[in-house]
Amino acid sequence: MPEINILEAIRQAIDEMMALDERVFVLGEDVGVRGGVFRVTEGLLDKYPGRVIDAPLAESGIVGACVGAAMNDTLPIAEIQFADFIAPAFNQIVQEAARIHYRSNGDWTMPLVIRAPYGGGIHGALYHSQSIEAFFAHVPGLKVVAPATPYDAKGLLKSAIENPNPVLFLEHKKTYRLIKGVVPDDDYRVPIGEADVKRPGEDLSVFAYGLMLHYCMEAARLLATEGVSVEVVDLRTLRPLDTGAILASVRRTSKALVVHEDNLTGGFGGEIAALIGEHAFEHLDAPVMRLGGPDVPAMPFAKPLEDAFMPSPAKIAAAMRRLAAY
Amino acid sequence: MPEINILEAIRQAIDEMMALDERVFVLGEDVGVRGGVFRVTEGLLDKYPGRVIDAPLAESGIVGACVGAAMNDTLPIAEIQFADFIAPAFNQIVQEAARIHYRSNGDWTMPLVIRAPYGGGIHGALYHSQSIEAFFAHVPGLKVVAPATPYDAKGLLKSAIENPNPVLFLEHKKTYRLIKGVVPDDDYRVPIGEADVKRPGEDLSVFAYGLMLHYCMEAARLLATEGVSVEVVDLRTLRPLDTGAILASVRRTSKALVVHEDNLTGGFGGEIAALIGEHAFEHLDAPVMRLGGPDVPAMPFAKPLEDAFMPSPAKIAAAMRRLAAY
Amino acid sequence: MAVSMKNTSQGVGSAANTDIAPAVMRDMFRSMLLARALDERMWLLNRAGKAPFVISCQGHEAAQVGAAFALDHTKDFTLPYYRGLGTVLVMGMTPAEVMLALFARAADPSSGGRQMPAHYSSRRLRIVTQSSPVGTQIPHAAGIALAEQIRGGDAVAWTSFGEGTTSQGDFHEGINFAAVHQLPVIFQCENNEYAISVPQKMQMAVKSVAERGAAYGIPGVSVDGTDVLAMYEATRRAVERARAGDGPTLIEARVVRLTAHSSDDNDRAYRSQQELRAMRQHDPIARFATYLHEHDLISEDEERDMRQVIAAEVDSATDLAERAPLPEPETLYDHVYAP
Amino acid sequence: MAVSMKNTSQGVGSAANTDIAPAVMRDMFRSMLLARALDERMWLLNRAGKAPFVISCQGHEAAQVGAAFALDHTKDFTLPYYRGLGTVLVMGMTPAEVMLALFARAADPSSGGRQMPAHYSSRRLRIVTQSSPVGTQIPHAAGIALAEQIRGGDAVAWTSFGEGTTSQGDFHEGINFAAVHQLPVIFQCENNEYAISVPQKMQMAVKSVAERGAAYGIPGVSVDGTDVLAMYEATRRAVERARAGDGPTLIEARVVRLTAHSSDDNDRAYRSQQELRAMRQHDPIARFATYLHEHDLISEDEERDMRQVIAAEVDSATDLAERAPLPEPETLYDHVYAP
Ligand SMILES: Cc1ncc(C[n+]2csc(CCOP(=O)(O)OP(=O)(O)O)c2C)c(N)n1
Ligand SMILES: Cc1ncc(C[n+]2csc(CCOP(=O)(O)OP(=O)(O)O)c2C)c(N)n1
Ligand SMILES: [Mg+2]
Ligand SMILES: [Mg+2]
Repeated sequence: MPEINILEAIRQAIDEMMALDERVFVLGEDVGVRGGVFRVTEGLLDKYPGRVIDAPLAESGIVGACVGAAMNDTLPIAEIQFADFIAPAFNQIVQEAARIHYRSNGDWTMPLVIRAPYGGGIHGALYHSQSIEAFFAHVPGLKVVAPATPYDAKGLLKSAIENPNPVLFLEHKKTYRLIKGVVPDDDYRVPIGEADVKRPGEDLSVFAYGLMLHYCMEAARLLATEGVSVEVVDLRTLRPLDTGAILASVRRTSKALVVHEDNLTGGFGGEIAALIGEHAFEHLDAPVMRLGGPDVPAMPFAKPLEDAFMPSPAKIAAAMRRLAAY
Repeated sequence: MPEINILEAIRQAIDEMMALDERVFVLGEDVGVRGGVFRVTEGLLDKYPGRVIDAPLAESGIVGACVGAAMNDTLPIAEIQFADFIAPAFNQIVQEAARIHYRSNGDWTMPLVIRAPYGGGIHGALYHSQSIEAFFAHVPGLKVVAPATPYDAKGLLKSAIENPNPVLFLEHKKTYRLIKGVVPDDDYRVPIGEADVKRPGEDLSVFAYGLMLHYCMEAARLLATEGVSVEVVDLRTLRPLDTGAILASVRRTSKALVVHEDNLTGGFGGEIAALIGEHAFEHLDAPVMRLGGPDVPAMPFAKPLEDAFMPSPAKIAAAMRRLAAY
Repeated sequence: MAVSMKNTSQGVGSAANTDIAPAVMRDMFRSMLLARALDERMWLLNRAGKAPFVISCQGHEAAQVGAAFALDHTKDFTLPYYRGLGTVLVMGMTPAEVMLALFARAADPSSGGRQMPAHYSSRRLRIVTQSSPVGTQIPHAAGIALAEQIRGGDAVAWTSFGEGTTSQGDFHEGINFAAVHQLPVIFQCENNEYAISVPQKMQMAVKSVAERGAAYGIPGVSVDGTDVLAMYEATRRAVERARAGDGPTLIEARVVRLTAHSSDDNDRAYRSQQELRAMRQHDPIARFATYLHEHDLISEDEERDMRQVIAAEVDSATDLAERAPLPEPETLYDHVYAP
Repeated sequence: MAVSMKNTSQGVGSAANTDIAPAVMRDMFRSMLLARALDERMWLLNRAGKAPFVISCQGHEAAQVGAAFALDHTKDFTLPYYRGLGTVLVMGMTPAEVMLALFARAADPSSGGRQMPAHYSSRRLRIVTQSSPVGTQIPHAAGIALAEQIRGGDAVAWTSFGEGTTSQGDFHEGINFAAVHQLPVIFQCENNEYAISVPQKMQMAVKSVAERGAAYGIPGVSVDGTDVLAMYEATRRAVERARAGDGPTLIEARVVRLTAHSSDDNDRAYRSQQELRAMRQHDPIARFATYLHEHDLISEDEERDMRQVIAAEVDSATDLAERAPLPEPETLYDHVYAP
């Protein structure tokens, strides 16, 4: 089994699902001839003519059309070119897609996937670097997935396409080509809603997803050389959150650190920290710590500013040390 | 000094600021002849012709036009008819208004107020009952205010209009006519960013805002008869959050409960609980508890379902008792 | 491309040159009467304190019934907005189902009492669930039609909205999408000249919403929406175009809003007595009644019988719905996610 | 109301019947040359690994310069999009300022190195800060004009965007708002027939964006955007209308995108060699040079001198900017809120 990167894993998932089920189609800006600005859909238009559709430059229209299509027996995959540009579609996602099953008392379903490349560290400046999960992981009726490895990305995307609910599928841009891994040939799935212990440990638990998962792994390897055993839990799905796995880990290690790239205040880390604080209170030997992006509007373009914004393995290792020493 | 309700307090604040500064104007659906669907702007068109403007039915356009106007030496107040309908303006608020000062490196300012009537318990069903603060309190560059009393509403709105930053001003619909209070005649301000202890207590601290503040007060009065002394802190501003006041209260009482009407998971209560858990860890005698709306898409129309959704004084009192007994 | 249909003077007679069978015309009339009777009953129930919220189709009946009669009830999709009572009755929703929603009963097929009344939905009838933020259904209609095109079917997606709603970005994005892909959609704008209190001239700088069709390269047709036969004809042509693969049509139905915006509104604050009186001259039901009688298509007795049957239907729908149980509190947690 | 201006054959000469002074024409030419020279230098710096991102005005210079010459540089506002290098140079931004943004330097007046290059801003010059999500500036332009109306001033708000951006809801909402209130705004759509790889026919079902003016009850004018004099004339008329209180104008400038979408794009994946070759025949700079020479408005020597001065200007701007310091890391936290 050869190694592939995340971008290829995602392309394979779409390709195989389009081959498997004629109802699957892709709608987004530049997804056709151009194969998407990141080349995720490259080659798919030739294989599936009429089912890879270049949309007008209008995100609300893209998601809105997919919401409609999902109600007429198709399985749409909407591509948002950069997660930052999902904002015009907020109404269609939050007020429509997420509420259609509930508001119709279970009559209609909404088998919709919205793919959105997010995250920074790629010199994308304020509007091509954002993390958007906090806005959507708050929304009942939506599922929010954020894989960190090719295996998970492929297996989770297939699950998302088959799922009868709207799934926001977050792909960290910096991991697209950076992160490689072995992916089996068989038609497997990774279930939505299950966290995964990517590195078992004894002294403290770290919770992360996407690019930060890898930075946490790196920091954990460093800490191991210093005699601290860090458990790294890949959340993989943010909604529904695998609270069982989170609490089980903290109850064992008694210390917890939550890491995300998104702005700290009001970020999704607050939810995780609050859950731990409430439901593992008696097990905690230290305050639940959070490490997030700073509370500035977004990541600037200039390298020194971008570096100052991004959580790094070094900053994470420092937080781990502080927590271990508590 | 006669008692007025919150709706009147808000109208007075707008009226007095329009009289004080010619640059203040109001833009929104039905704000003119109709005086707004809640009658907040009633009578203002006659007093300030040309400065109370009925907008086309387009929230992104309303906020977008106000963003532009704020850059040309006026002080716009955008009215969103119901907070639920702010979703189409999400892009203009989050990506534009909140980031204009930062992205221009401090060159441009954004003295914009967006008023939005929010909250439930008024038989408004899924789309006329929502709480929206979590989406916006997460956004650096925005200020988010949510007063609970006529005094605070008037004083905070005046501060918001004068503030050079975009302020989302959340008005709980159920408090509009329900909550009355004395408001002085003088031209006072309530500063943005300061919480207020509405009821001092010893045994536990409760943090709330808007309608829930009043429900917490009611529950606290009940608990007092049971011998439990509850401190009720009115957050008033959600961003920037008055962390000093929150931590000071918890450090004294050693127990904390956060209450909001918005859906629990990913709600702003998570941020407050996480902050307390991290920065008052050594003082805590019990887990920080949260009481929020259930994790269903929104509040249904049918009375039994609406009642099942809404946090009530009884539910809050029960949570207080659990916390006190911990 | 805006085509204004001849508006017959005083809103009487019909502009349509049509070969609709008399029995069909009587069916249309019946649907209009039923919509009106239900609507009026809802107001009575509201005034009696039994229904907290009513929003009306009164004045829009001809536009809705005429259009819906031109659709294929076995396969077409409708995405009606909150005034679409006439639409959903023709598409197969029953008076009892409508009343169950009014009273927010558990058996309400639209939402199980979760949504406000007039947020119609029935998967079985392909009436697509609606929200309150206006205009979101317009891209949905385009998407349903896109799926139809992908799947090789020939169903049409029909959607309605008010003229105020044409100011929303979703109107623009939805129609543009449908136009680019020549999708089988009919966009019906029911122009009653007000968005709550905001008059058309504060909403747009054009005289007719039909003028907007040209911006998308699709036909924009302005029809007297109080003329049920003209509405039927215009919609029939749009359906033909759509099924033939010639793309969407924007139909402006010029109607009157005979009530306040909703039971929470008082339109005397912004409409003069004179204006209200003039508007009432355009009641689509009175107009069609006159037409039917003048052309001997219905007798006085037949009309009276029809109205009696309808009144009984409305009575029994109301009774049934009032007696039906409210949802159980625990059901609050149902259907957040599909299994 | 769409008015198509006569497109002179082969894109030479000028369609404008104008009385522009020769010195002003030479100034226009100079601005176009400067924009092109800066733009080309940016690509060189990008290919040399010194500038991570470039997005071009090449092919749009005549549209931008012609329009900006019709504005009042002491009071009008511009809200140019990322291709608006020609616009901002005419409005007063210096080459050094442009280069400071390219290198993300602390002294970049647009954003202090926070935004990608080509997100122009200068409060002093009333060049309004732009974001990357396309189309958001269109309602801003309407709002600036609304404030102007409220304050009783007579400044005009001018904004630009691509034809792809006309698909966004904000295009619709912004223009509609300006039309309803007859605001002094000029909406310039620079139609280069592509949105990254998506051709115009997948973006809209109309041939010309100018056709959309009618949907808002405002003039829609289609101009050969490679003809700087025609652009000047069309904009001058729109400015007159705006200042006279007659409301907004939508101007479609038909231009060519002579480069890939940006330095991250490879347009040979979706444009044929033949198409690229044909497009290069419409270079607005070659066209205006020919015109000036044919009408004896500039000599070969004058042009050569002009180009030399510009080259030196670009050199020194590049030097200055390259040597300027990057922002300090701590400044990340500055200006989240205004004091
Ligand atoms: C996005 C959004 N904004 C505001 C509202 C509040 N609202 C409900 S109906 C209405 C007026 C709609 O007018 P129009 O589209 O003309 O339809 P009509 O009611 O006249 O038939 C408004 C402003 C809403 N429902 N959705
Ligand atoms: C809301 C939004 N969606 C997507 C993008 C990504 N994007 C940047 S430029 C562009 C194409 C713009 O095309 P057009 O408006 O025609 O302008 P042009 O670049 O051709 O001048 C796209 C899709 C964006 N910047 N903003
Ligand atoms: Mg209307
Ligand atoms: Mg373009």
